[in-house]
Amino acid sequence: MTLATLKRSDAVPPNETIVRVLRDDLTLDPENDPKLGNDEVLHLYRHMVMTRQLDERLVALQRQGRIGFHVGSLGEEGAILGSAYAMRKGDFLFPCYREFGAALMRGLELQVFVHNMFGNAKDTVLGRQMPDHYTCRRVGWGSISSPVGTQITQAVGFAWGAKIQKKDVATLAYFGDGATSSSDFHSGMNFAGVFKLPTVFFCRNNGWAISVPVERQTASRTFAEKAAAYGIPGVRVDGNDLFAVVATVQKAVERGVRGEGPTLIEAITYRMGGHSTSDDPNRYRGSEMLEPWASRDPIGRVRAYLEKHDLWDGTAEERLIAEVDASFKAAVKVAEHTPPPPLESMFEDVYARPPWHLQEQRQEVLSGPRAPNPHGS
Amino acid sequence: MTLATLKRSDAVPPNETIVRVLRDDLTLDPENDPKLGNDEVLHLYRHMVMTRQLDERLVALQRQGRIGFHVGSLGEEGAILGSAYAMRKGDFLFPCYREFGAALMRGLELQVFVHNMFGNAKDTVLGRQMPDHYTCRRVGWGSISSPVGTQITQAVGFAWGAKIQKKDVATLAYFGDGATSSSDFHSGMNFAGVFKLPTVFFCRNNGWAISVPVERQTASRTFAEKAAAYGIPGVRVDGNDLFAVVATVQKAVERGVRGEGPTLIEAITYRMGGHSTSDDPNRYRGSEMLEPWASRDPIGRVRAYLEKHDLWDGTAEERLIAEVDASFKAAVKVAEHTPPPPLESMFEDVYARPPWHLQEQRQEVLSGPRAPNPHGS
Amino acid sequence: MPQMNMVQAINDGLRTAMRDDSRVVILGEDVGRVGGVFRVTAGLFDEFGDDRVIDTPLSENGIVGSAVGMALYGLVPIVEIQFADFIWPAYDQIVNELSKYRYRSGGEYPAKVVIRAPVGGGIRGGHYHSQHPEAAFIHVPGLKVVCPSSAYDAKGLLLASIADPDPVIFFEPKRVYRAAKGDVPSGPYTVALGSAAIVRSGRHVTVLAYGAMLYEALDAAAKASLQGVEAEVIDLRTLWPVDIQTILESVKRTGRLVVVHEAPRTCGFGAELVSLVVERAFYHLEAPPVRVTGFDTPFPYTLEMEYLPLSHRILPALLEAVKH
Amino acid sequence: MPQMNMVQAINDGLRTAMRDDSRVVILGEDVGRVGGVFRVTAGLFDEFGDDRVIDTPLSENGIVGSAVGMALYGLVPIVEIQFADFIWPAYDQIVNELSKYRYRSGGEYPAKVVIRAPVGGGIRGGHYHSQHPEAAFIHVPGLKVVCPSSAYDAKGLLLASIADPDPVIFFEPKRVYRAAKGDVPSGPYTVALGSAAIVRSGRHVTVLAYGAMLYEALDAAAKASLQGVEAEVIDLRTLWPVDIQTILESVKRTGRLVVVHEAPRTCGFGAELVSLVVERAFYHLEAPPVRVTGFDTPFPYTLEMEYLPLSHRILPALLEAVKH
Ligand SMILES: Cc1ncc(C[n+]2csc(CCOP(=O)(O)OP(=O)(O)O)c2C)c(N)n1
Ligand SMILES: Cc1ncc(C[n+]2csc(CCOP(=O)(O)OP(=O)(O)O)c2C)c(N)n1
Ligand SMILES: [Mg+2]
Ligand SMILES: [Mg+2]
Repeated sequence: MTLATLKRSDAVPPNETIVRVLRDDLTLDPENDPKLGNDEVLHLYRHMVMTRQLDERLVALQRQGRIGFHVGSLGEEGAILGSAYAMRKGDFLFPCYREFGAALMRGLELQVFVHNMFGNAKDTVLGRQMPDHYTCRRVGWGSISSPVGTQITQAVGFAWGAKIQKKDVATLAYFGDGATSSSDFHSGMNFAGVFKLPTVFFCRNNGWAISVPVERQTASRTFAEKAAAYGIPGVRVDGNDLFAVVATVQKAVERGVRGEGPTLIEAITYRMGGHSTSDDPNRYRGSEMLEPWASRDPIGRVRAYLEKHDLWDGTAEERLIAEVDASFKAAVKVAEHTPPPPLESMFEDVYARPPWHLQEQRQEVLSGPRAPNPHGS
Repeated sequence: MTLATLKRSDAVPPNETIVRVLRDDLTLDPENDPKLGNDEVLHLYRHMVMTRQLDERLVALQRQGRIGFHVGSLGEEGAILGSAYAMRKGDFLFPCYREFGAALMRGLELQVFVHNMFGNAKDTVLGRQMPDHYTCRRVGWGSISSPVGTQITQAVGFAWGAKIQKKDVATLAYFGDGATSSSDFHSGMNFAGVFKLPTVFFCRNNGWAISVPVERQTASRTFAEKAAAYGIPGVRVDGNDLFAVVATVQKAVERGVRGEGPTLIEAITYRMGGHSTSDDPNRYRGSEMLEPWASRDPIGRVRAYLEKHDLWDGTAEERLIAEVDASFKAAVKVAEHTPPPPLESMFEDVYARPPWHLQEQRQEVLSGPRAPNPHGS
Repeated sequence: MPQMNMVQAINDGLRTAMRDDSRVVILGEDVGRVGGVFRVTAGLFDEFGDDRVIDTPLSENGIVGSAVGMALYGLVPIVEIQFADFIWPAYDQIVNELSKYRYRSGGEYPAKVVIRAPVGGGIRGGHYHSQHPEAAFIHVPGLKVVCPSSAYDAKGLLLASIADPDPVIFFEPKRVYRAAKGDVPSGPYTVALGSAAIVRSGRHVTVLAYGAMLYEALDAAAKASLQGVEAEVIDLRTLWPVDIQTILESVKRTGRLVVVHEAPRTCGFGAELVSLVVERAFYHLEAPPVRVTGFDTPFPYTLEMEYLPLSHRILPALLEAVKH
Repeated sequence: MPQMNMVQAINDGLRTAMRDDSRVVILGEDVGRVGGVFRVTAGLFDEFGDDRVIDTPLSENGIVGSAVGMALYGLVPIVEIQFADFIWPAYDQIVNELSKYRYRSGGEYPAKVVIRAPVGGGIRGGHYHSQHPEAAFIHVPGLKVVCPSSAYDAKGLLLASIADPDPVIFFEPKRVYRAAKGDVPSGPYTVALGSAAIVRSGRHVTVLAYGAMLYEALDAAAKASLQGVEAEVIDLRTLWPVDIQTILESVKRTGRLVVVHEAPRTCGFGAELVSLVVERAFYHLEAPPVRVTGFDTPFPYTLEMEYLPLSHRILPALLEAVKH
């Protein structure tokens, strides 16, 4: 087998068995139409645009050396925002690392997010984790971790905990195509199947796990059919079709809430950028690979729909972008003027109360010399 | 969900989609007939009987406190011996822990096996592992380990190694229904699928993982359909039908050797005894559960077939049992008169050559006092 | 007061906690109807139902990952790993997730899980039913690690572990599961985490031990006493955070240290104990500290009694220590 | 002689081994066309093809399990774990399988695998791109553990690790991947496993360090020298089996010991080094040994330079040691 013969990720997959709602003629297929009100579509559209705008600006900040890292969602905004929108208030989402746009839409304040990108004293996680590893329990948002897949079993356990306590809480686990190879995918799907837990397994199939294409990830024709191994339904949805994503996730939540168990959703989309600011995709894929996907941009499709219905135009777009720009700049300014987390914060939250050895180590740092160049490498 | 509503393991599964060859009227279904010669059937039958006889005797030895442990194969002899028989000389089998009968048939000497059961100085693994954890590379048999599932990825890697070296070697991984929940099952199946490796995944679905019934193991209707998640074929076979097992594994090997990749085989059988000598199955299952399976005993079915063809009778059976009895008794006698492994063997084979710290520790033991009661707990 | 062995005491502790707090649930392999392969959860399935005493699929990774999720929700899951040897598939969830959750979320998501696992050798378990892997957990910031040696402590430490806000790895010395018997009060009581117990006083040498090896240390101390050497034997009970005060106070009196554990010597917990003592009581030490431990080999089956740091190996260390 | 940095030297070592022995194969995530996220395998895919430089699915468990199987067959697989932080899903295969294979099979199935993983902090990686987990491997009988600090040693130790009959965990200090530059001979050569290097001689205090922290130790030693304290700095290179002779010989001369490592202090490798020295050179020690290490917290992002045991924390330890 050579990589040259591996072609699955190069092409937009064929239509069959994929849930699609927004047709090329910009009408909605009534079969799966989630019946969103205009205000809802506008709300989602605004957040998709905001997400993309922020992505660009965060990458720029990283290039300027003002933040250390960013992992963006270029091209995947439809899958990310549509799925988050379909989850109810009170439900919990367990993020991978590429879904900040969804957190903001759920209610994470931009300023809080930006503090996290700078890892400063106002970052709710106190600069302990890399950028994009924020948290927000208040809006039903989990804590982000880098190890691929670990959130999947946790999303299952969270739903299970609620079920044992007879509470109506569904969970959604975000993960990529690469994560389907992880142990946690296998265990999480299996446990959720056996115990019929209301978890939505939301696989963003964006074609790549860093440089590894989906053909190298699995020999199964689709990711959705992996559901069969666990006795649960698997659905493929056009991840670049906002309406289809909302509808599909809504149905999965309803199913879970009815006690019928979990659903695996494969949202077919494409990672239009590098894996993260650390990655140069030109090393392993030609830009011609992006072409078939560019014409199916999730944002462009909704904008065309909105414009067709006279709900949006160039002026509105400009105004939105200016708004995002202003609020982001303001947030960055505040964040850059916020000091780094205090030294002693390094020793807090390891345990509920620092035991003797951490008290000693804290003292050691506080009374010892400072690192000469503490915030550069 | 209560255990009372979980019934799948109580009943012999229905006929549909299960490979069967030996019909109730003792004719062979030509569709899947492996066309075994009479001598081959006799050979396999003898080994099935021998396996069962040894199982009984080993359990008795354990009850008498003469060996520490045994994990038997009562009721699973058809699946175990049929599958091993279908593998070619030069192929490698990666055992779970319940397949000693297959190792003996492949050429492991009874005496070597019995030395292992006693963990003495002549045990090829020098009493380092529990009973039933022997090894025999010479006959294409792996090294047995207790952690469930770990042999699965290794069987895949072994076949992969051979393939890279362009050698015609297939592998078979034995594992139970419980092991399908392990991380190694998931990774092993996935890797073998992606790299099209000639591995036969042989799942002995014997209904139980210690006290946990298959319904608690997975929500998928069958274990075979888990193959779909990895883009490989999955087959269900009547594990108590020797002929069907041989035929199914042979086809899987042929497929692998042709370069078409792995196959998952679910052999439906039943664990007629406890999990091991440490287990009392009466705590969690009623003896009535055994009834439907007793009438489909894999040995009884082959014996009926042989008797119908005048290839076997009570005298032959008695002679065989007497032979097994004599050779086993002789082997036990030798093993019981063999001393325990020498002290210094504890420090060998940790590394190819003992580094300084192990040389020191060996010296410490050799020159220090002996444990007062070294071979009792 | 009822007499119980350690299995019964832990069982009683689990029952007490579950009656007291509906957030407490148990999950693991074979913990349900059959009550665990060592019968530690016997009867709990019948009393609390399979919503709270949960037989899971065979996946330690899935068990601990799910338990972390339950804990994030607000339950207090108690995981049983059938043998500590089988905890490794869950190690990623323990090291990268459970232990770091409170920290990495700035306190928003504390994850309170108790992981119980039988440990240790001497039951003819070979490589895979004998490991005593505390070092790999003590090294991980965010975890607490406990290992009782008596029935009384087992129940009290278990209830303290369940009540404690941090994740606790609770290792049960299976060699003395039935042999360690004693008075165990019914109803709730705790033995504080982080407090060691001086189980034999002596002035010549301090012996640190825990779990099943405590009894070996005591046996050796009794024999040493016949030869005029009085060993002070300390049962650590909580391995981390260890009771540094009790240890230092004793070593400063005796001037000599012997550490006993079953795990392989190299990078075992003994190394940490020795280091803590030499860093803090260097000028009180009159002899080099001694580690009496399992060897740096996989745990052997037939020769297990030669592998374990039993009394016959501890005694010479005690006698030797006082020679200096 | 060509000048190389550590990434280039390891790359050159891999190429040398693969040209020399067709049994050597590489597997891991992104090791193929893209040449690894740190470019350590750059160009190897083109030279040796994807039969021998294999991009795998995202499963460390699958990678190591498969590598063990390949090794049982007779290949010499070199696994790349993208960051050491992600090795834990493979820990069961490493602890229960790889390390025990030769032993448990009575020598019939030696399993020769080299596992390479970038380790350590200082590259703004936070919890999950900074861990330095050597202790969890040194504690496991059957493994050898290596951590080079220079480009020359990296290639030589890698080739020695590949040639060695035992499984080797090869940790690469990514903070100095590009900074550690020097002359590196082309073609094959080895740096023997188990031999440390005295990289700076001194008579007042012995400093044990490895990987990226070696440079911090050297920096601190240079500064101490200005204050009249001459530190002997030993680069351990092979962490286990450690070069006990070189260490003891040095400490017996200096009478003082400082150990430096990035990993959390408790139950870290420093504890083992301190214990080995006090057990064997007790009467030569004139001061308590000191550990300068990472703290017992998860690895922090913003404050990483305060977390790491850099020169500014090593220097006071050196000066303090000689006060006694
Ligand atoms: C267990 C583990 N192994 C490796 C990595 C390094 N890594 C980070 S992201 C990534 C690829 C993930 O791909 P996918 O799951 O498809 O998600 P995507 O980034 O495409 O959204 C890898 C290999 C990791 N974070 N965790
Ligand atoms: C990783 C791991 N977890 C738990 C165990 C304890 N254990 C030994 S066998 C077994 C059940 C295995 O069931 P199955 O895979 O169906 O095989 P069977 O015994 O039925 O042949 C369990 C839980 C183990 N050996 N390894
Ligand atoms: Mg992806
Ligand atoms: Mg079974």
